[in-house]
Amino acid sequence: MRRNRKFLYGVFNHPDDILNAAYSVSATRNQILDCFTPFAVHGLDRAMKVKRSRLALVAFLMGLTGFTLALSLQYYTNVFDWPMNIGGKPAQLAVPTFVPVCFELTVLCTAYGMGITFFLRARILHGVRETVFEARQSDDHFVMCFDMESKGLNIEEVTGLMKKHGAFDVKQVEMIAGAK
Amino acid sequence: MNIYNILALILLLIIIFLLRIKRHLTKAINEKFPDNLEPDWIVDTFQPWYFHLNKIIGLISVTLLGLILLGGYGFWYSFKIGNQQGYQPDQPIKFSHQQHAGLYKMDCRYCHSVAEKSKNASIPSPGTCMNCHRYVQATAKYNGSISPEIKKIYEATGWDPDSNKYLYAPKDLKWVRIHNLPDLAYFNHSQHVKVGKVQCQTCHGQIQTMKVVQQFSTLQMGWCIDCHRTSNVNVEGNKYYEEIHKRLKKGDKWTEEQNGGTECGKCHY
Amino acid sequence: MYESPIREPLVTGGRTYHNITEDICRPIENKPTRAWKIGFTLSAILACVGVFSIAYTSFVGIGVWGINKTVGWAWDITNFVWWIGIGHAGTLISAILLLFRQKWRTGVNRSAEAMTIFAVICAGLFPIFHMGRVWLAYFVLPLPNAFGSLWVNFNSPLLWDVFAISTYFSVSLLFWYIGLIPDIATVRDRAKGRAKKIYGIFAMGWNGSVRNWARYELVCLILAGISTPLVLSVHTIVSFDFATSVVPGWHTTIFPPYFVAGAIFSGFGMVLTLLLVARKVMNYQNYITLGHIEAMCKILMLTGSMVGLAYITEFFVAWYSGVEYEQYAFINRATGPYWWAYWSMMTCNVVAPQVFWSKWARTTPWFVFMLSAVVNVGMWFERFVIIVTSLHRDYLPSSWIDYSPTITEIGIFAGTIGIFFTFYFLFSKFLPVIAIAEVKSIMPYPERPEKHEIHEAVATH
Amino acid sequence: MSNNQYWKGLEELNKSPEFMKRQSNEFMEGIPMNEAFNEETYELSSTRRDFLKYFGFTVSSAAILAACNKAPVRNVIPYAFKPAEVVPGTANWYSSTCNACSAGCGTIVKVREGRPVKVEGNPDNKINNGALCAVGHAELLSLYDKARYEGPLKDKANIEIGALDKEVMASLNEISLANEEIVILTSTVNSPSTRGAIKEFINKYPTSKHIQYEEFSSYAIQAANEKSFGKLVLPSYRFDKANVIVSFGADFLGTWISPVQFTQQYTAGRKAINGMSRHIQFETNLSLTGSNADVRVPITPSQEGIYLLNLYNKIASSTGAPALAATTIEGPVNMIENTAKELLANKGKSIVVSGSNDINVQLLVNAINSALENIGTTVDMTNYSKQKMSDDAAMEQFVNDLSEGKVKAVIVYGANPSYNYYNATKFNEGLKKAKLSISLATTHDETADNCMYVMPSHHTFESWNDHEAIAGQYSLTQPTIAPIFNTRQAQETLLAWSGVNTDFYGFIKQTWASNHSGVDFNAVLEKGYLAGAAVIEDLKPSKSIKATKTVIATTTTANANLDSAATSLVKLDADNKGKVQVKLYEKVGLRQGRMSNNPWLQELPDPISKVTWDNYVASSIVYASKNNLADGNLVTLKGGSVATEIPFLRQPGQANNTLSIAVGYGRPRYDKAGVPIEVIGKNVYGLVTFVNGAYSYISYESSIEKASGSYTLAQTQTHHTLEGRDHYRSTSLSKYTANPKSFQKQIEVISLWEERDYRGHKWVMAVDLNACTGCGSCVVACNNENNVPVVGRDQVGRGREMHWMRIDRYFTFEEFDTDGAKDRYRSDFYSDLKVDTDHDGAANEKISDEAFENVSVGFQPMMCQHCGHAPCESVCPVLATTHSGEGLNQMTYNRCIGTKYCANNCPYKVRRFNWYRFNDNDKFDYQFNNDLGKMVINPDVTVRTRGVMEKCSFCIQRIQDAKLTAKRENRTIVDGDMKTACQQTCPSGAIVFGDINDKNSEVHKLFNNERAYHVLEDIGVQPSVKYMGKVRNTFDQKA
Repeated sequence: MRRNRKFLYGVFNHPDDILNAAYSVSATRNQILDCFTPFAVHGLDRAMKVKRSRLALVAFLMGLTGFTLALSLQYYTNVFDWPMNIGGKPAQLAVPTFVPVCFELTVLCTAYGMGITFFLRARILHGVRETVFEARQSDDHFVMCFDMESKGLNIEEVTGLMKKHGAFDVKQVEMIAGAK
Repeated sequence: MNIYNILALILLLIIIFLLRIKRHLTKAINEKFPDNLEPDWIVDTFQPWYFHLNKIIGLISVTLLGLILLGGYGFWYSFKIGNQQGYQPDQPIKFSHQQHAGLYKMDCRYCHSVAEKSKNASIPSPGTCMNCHRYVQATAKYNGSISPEIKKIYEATGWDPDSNKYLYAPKDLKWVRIHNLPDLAYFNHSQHVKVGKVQCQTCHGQIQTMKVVQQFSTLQMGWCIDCHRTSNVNVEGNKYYEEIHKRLKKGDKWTEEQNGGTECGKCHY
Repeated sequence: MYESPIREPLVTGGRTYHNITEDICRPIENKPTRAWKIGFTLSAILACVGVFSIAYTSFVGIGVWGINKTVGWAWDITNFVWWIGIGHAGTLISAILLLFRQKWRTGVNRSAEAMTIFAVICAGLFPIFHMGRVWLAYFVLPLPNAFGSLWVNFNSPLLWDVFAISTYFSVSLLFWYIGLIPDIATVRDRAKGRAKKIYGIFAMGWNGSVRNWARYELVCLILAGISTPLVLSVHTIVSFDFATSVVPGWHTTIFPPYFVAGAIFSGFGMVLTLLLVARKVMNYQNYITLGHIEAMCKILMLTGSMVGLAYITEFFVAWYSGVEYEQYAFINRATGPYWWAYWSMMTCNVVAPQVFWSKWARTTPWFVFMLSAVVNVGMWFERFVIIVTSLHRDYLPSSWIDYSPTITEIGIFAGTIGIFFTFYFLFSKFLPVIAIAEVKSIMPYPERPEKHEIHEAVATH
Repeated sequence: MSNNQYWKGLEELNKSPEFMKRQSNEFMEGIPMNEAFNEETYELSSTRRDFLKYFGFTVSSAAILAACNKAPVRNVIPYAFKPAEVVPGTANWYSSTCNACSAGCGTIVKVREGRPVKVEGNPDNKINNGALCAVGHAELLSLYDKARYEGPLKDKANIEIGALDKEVMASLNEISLANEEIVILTSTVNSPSTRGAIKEFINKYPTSKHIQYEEFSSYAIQAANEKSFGKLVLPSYRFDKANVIVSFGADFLGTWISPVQFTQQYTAGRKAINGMSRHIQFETNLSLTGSNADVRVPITPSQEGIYLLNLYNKIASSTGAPALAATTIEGPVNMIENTAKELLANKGKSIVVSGSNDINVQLLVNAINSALENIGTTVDMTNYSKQKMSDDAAMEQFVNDLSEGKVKAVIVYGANPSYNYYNATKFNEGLKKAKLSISLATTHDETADNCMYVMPSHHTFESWNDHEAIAGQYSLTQPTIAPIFNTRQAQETLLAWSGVNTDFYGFIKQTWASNHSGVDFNAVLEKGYLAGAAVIEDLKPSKSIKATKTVIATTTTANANLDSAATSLVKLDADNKGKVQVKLYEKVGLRQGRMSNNPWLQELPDPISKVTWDNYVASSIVYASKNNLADGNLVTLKGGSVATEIPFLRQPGQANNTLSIAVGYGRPRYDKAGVPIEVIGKNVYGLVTFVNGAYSYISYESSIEKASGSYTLAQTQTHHTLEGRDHYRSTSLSKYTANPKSFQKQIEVISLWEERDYRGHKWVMAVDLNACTGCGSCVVACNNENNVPVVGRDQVGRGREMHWMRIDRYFTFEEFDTDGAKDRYRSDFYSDLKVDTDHDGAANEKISDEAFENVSVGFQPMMCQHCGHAPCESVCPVLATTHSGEGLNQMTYNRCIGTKYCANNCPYKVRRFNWYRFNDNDKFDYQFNNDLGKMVINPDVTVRTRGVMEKCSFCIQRIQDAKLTAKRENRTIVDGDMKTACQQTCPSGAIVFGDINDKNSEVHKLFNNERAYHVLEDIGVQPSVKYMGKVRNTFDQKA
């Protein structure tokens, strides 16, 4: 469903400003749609009451998968399917020799499992249109944005709060989500 | 149980696993954030490549997909490389195994006599054919004249049917080899035919029904190995195997594999 | 947010956020400089030499190298281990230092990670092309096949290498790329026309949303967490190639930590070599400060001393073991036909870094540059000493023989250096050499801009 | 290039009506060659494995490229009529006789589909009892030599045989009628039928003379025997019956007269430690024999006479005979005293031999043997030897006559004076003066180049012949392949020119019918050997001496001759004292150089110096440092008709102030088109002199001078000492008797896992270092059996020889100790002459240059040890090398990707890597690069492609074959069914292979021998090969 939406956004030029603004806005009934910053402004997510990511769990489960995969691969090939006499060693679940590959595959699956989940979850994908309100939001500007269609958004209140905390510009814009 | 089943099983398990993770996560999110702040509008920003960004990505994606498919196909196809199963070339003489081995019930080893002594089964010399075809000329079929195929034997041996003598110089008879193993594999007929008492048909198929011989088995290593894993060593009546069996103290079932039949050095040296 | 009254600031020169963006994006947005063009051409030519040498080897046979019946590995595996070692610094800086909250790493981690990836590419060439039948290299993969499902040997350290190197390369690439995404987005937002589209593809729609920043930081942290044991495991496994064998001089339990320390040592050597040049050429003195250099020099000194300790421990263990083959191997290293390699190694790796006790040495860029080059040479010799001098005098004296490289081997080595620098030049031209977002997050907060500046910014917008 | 060219004659034969008649002849098996070589290319025509395995990998890769279900068409052409005895895919064996030298060893030839692929010793022949030397093996390759003549030539242009016959016979008739001299110049001819053929020729042309010429002659022995005993014969020596063997420069284990026979006799007396013989060697250069001696005294050539005189005087003083005039010796005097004491204590059970071709020396040797009552016991003149029958004086006379134009026609067969006569120019000029000169050579040689006609003879493998190598013992040669080229056997040629209208096969039958009435010719042919039962019994190497021997007394004139001999020997030494004395010797591989285009022999390392593909000047270390010469320097050698530049090598064991140079080099190598491309080594036959009625291989008038430049000699071993390690264990007899357990080391075997047990077969090998003489026969046998490629000088120089089997040679000093203390001498005198520190911190002990004259030599055959805990197997990433249930370490070439990791991890360094494609590669233009040479390939073994590792397989193809035969014959395997190629050929029986699980097997007994130990047992790889330590029967008190 692609349609134009109307957004209200304020532009800051200092991380502390947007941080304070976020705290103030969150204290009201208004919901911040999102903030866009050029770098990770620590505390902003807390200020906006964004939930904690569960990627760590994914990473753990992926790692477990990788480990199982590696162990079963090695066991199946070297013990079950075609055991061979290699240097007189018995063909069995040889823990020391299986460790390196198990470890490597665990890491590989963890990294890629988590990475791909991250891309999917964060919608960082080819074909995703970037949401750019300000060209310098990836440079030195900090943008706080509100969905004007959401119920209960008090435009004057948030505009005031943002200006109070140092937003040098507050604008309204109508666009297909993101593109300018 | 073959490997692909196991791989499929593992993949299935992973999928189930992932689905469970997803459900779990969704549930967790919904529980913790009943008033979900995750804005759904961002979904709208996802516009698949084909009507948004540019054609390059499309091109790249199609190419990648194509490459993956091609690679997969190539991988599966690679199993067939060198596999000439069903190879059925034309031979210089239209010799019918169906007639000789099937109809007349001739023993294979009458012509392929060295199969019990040598690694080759060998193609019989035309001289062997002459043992019968000096007299058998199939004239009835050809209105009194000698069968053109039998004539080719006469040419190859230099036989003159009129004077019943070898008058001419023999000519080369170029049979087309059907069963080809790569040079790196050693195979010995006598081990299988004489010692192992394997029927010719086990590997060569129902040769007595073939008018024109074709390759029955894949002759690939996997095919050899499968047989060696399942067939038992024929211990009885062979003093060599009896001695080794006694030494190895294996149970009643003593497969070729347990006798070292899947070791590399059995065929590759 | 990294403001401490005691420490030196990590970004100097009173830069603002916008200054940083400008500084770092400048080489990308401007036309390539003359120095870049010359450098790139030279390294591309060198890379071609390498490609030719590799092709020659593959077509004619490994016989074009100088190795023989006794010395089966020489320059090939020496170079492999050397490159892998160099690669380790990148992961170390981005992973271990991240875990240790060493904020100064942000100035150098991007190029160090890039270096990792290029070094692993160079390293990976050697185990592949040292194969006698390289066209059958796929045999090392555990693929089901028509040969009755013949698998691979999981007892072999070389197979562990296959897994370790490929995992290391993949994970490093992922880590590097995830780190790059916000910066590519910055470049994208500044660019126009086709460049904007291309960078847009690689930025994958990154918009700097707070939620994504939160996930991003978590992903980076976890990646750092798993990369740390990974980087240790990779060189451990590389050292297993030697440690699990029976060759005197190889068969040593000290190898894993010894190799890892050596790897970090050589990696930092290479990072310094590269960054000192980049800093000068690209005017990054404000981001790669003397503080950075000094910190890395300290690491060099530490790891150099660690390998020195390892060298001495090896001798002790050989003496203490009472195994005559082992003892001979070590006496031969120091006094045999390749004594010069051993003493070059000792001088470059153990003695030379000790000058970093002096602050002057640590803070004089040209001096550090020279020493970092010396360290690279020394670490190459370390691998050469371990591989060649151990092999050429092993158990039965009847097989003892000497080794000398051929022009082809030298060509391949030079070629990998060319490949490495070609990649590096391309990287420095097309991607931000310093992690923009990360630097911004650790720099002292800039003064609030004056009002008119803001208006100016709005006006230009 | 057409593949047909060699088979042209054959094909015609195949199709001719004559074929029908002769098809049952056993030497017609050449026919199935058609199967492989038809007019199409290899790829299309070869029958996969049976032929041309060399492209094992290329075909399969081509098939992969084709990657379709349509097979590349491969044709098979069966025999038109299959000879009854040919079973395609299996081998036939034919008995024959080796013709590589004139020792007359019996052989059996393995024939696969009509082509000989391997030669082995004939166990029924009592001269060699199944063993064969390196040269005998390599003779097979000379059959497939590109340098062979492909048809008769007149003035180097092709000619038909009939036309040649007509022209030659006309010319011979003319010369004969004019009463002008005709000479048939041959090497030793001990074949009764060949002598008969020559006699027929002489009957037809009565002005003919038969002269036998050997380039390395033993004429002086015969001449001295005539003087001493009135018998112009070469005695049969019996080293097995001697308790004390004293040799003055006779290399009887390596090159002298009949080395295989002598090696067997020698080791028969030494394998049993109790009562082993003592071997004392006085010699100039370190020969193979000297390196095996218990006591070795380096002497200059001129001192040989003085030492013999002193020895004679010591012996004479105890027997009461008058002493001879002699100067005192300057060396270790007590050596002579000890030797004399030993000899006198073993009267009739000792032997003194000399390799010198000086009649005076041989007279002294005769006198000593006579005084020791050895004539008739260890020196047998009744069943005398016909293994060397040359006449130096006659040859010298002939060359003089030739150059004076007295000889009008020369027929050369088996001799090559243009190459090996010391004054070749004189011979060549003389040859030009003859009206008719014909060569009957098989392979291109220098003399044939100077002859008007060349009527090439069949190769031995294509010929019929008979032999009487030792009087009363006969053997036969039979063809095992149809003639490859348009050639005719020399004897047949002579018969044709004599007008005898029979082929040589018929002629032999006639000869045998008249000489051996009542003997079934075919039965002899099957066995290959004929001798009376008593003779056979007697020939078995054994210590017992029959009392019935007739003792021949020395004649009175001989005693009178002794005085003059003594005088001249004293004078010889006095004249040449202080001069650099040059000794010429034969190499174990190349001998006189008759098969110099044989890559197997060229690449066989010299047992002592380990140099391949070259000859060189060797000197003592002292001489080298005095004259500032280093290994690989080029020196200018001048003397006789020689003036050349030749590489220099320091050789421990060489007597000081002497040089030694091998003959047999300086001949060209031929490429795949049969064109000479390079000259290998330098020809030094020009240093030979004619002294006192015999050829002398000592030059007193030669000199060397350092030239500019250097040359890398390709050595397979460049480090020569044991470094104090104990992988080669040796001790002296007295120490061994005192402590027989001294070879054992107490090793506690710890295993980290559950051990595998090998309860079926477990193949193991035992190598007796006491028996091994280091001759290298096993190396060539292995090369042949396993298709080991030849890599050439350059690659050997880079340390890349491919031999699966090598013989490590170590120089040690006489400080044998296996109990605890290592021998203290550690030295690498090639990189640093001085000694480095002892590893347990003992003081530096320096070895003087002089000490290198007295080195002891240890030989250790080294092949894959088939370790139970094989380090190579664990490290292969792709499972290309694995262990079999029968304890074999298996190498799977088609799985190998060539990481070389296994070779690095092999403690024995026995793995060999294919650095290049060694077949069909013009860079390696040896037998695998041409169609003819490839005939020698063993069809049961894969020819390896480039990039794969290979190594000794314990001849797994033979193991499999033996097992299959047992299965087919419904019986169990008997010990000895299965012999590896190296074991089969070993003249000293040093190698024993078998199943350790067979409690009755020989190898099982040997493994429990108290001398048996594993090499590098302390590193825990559990090898399957055990070595039995060397015991040296040294004098207890040092000289």
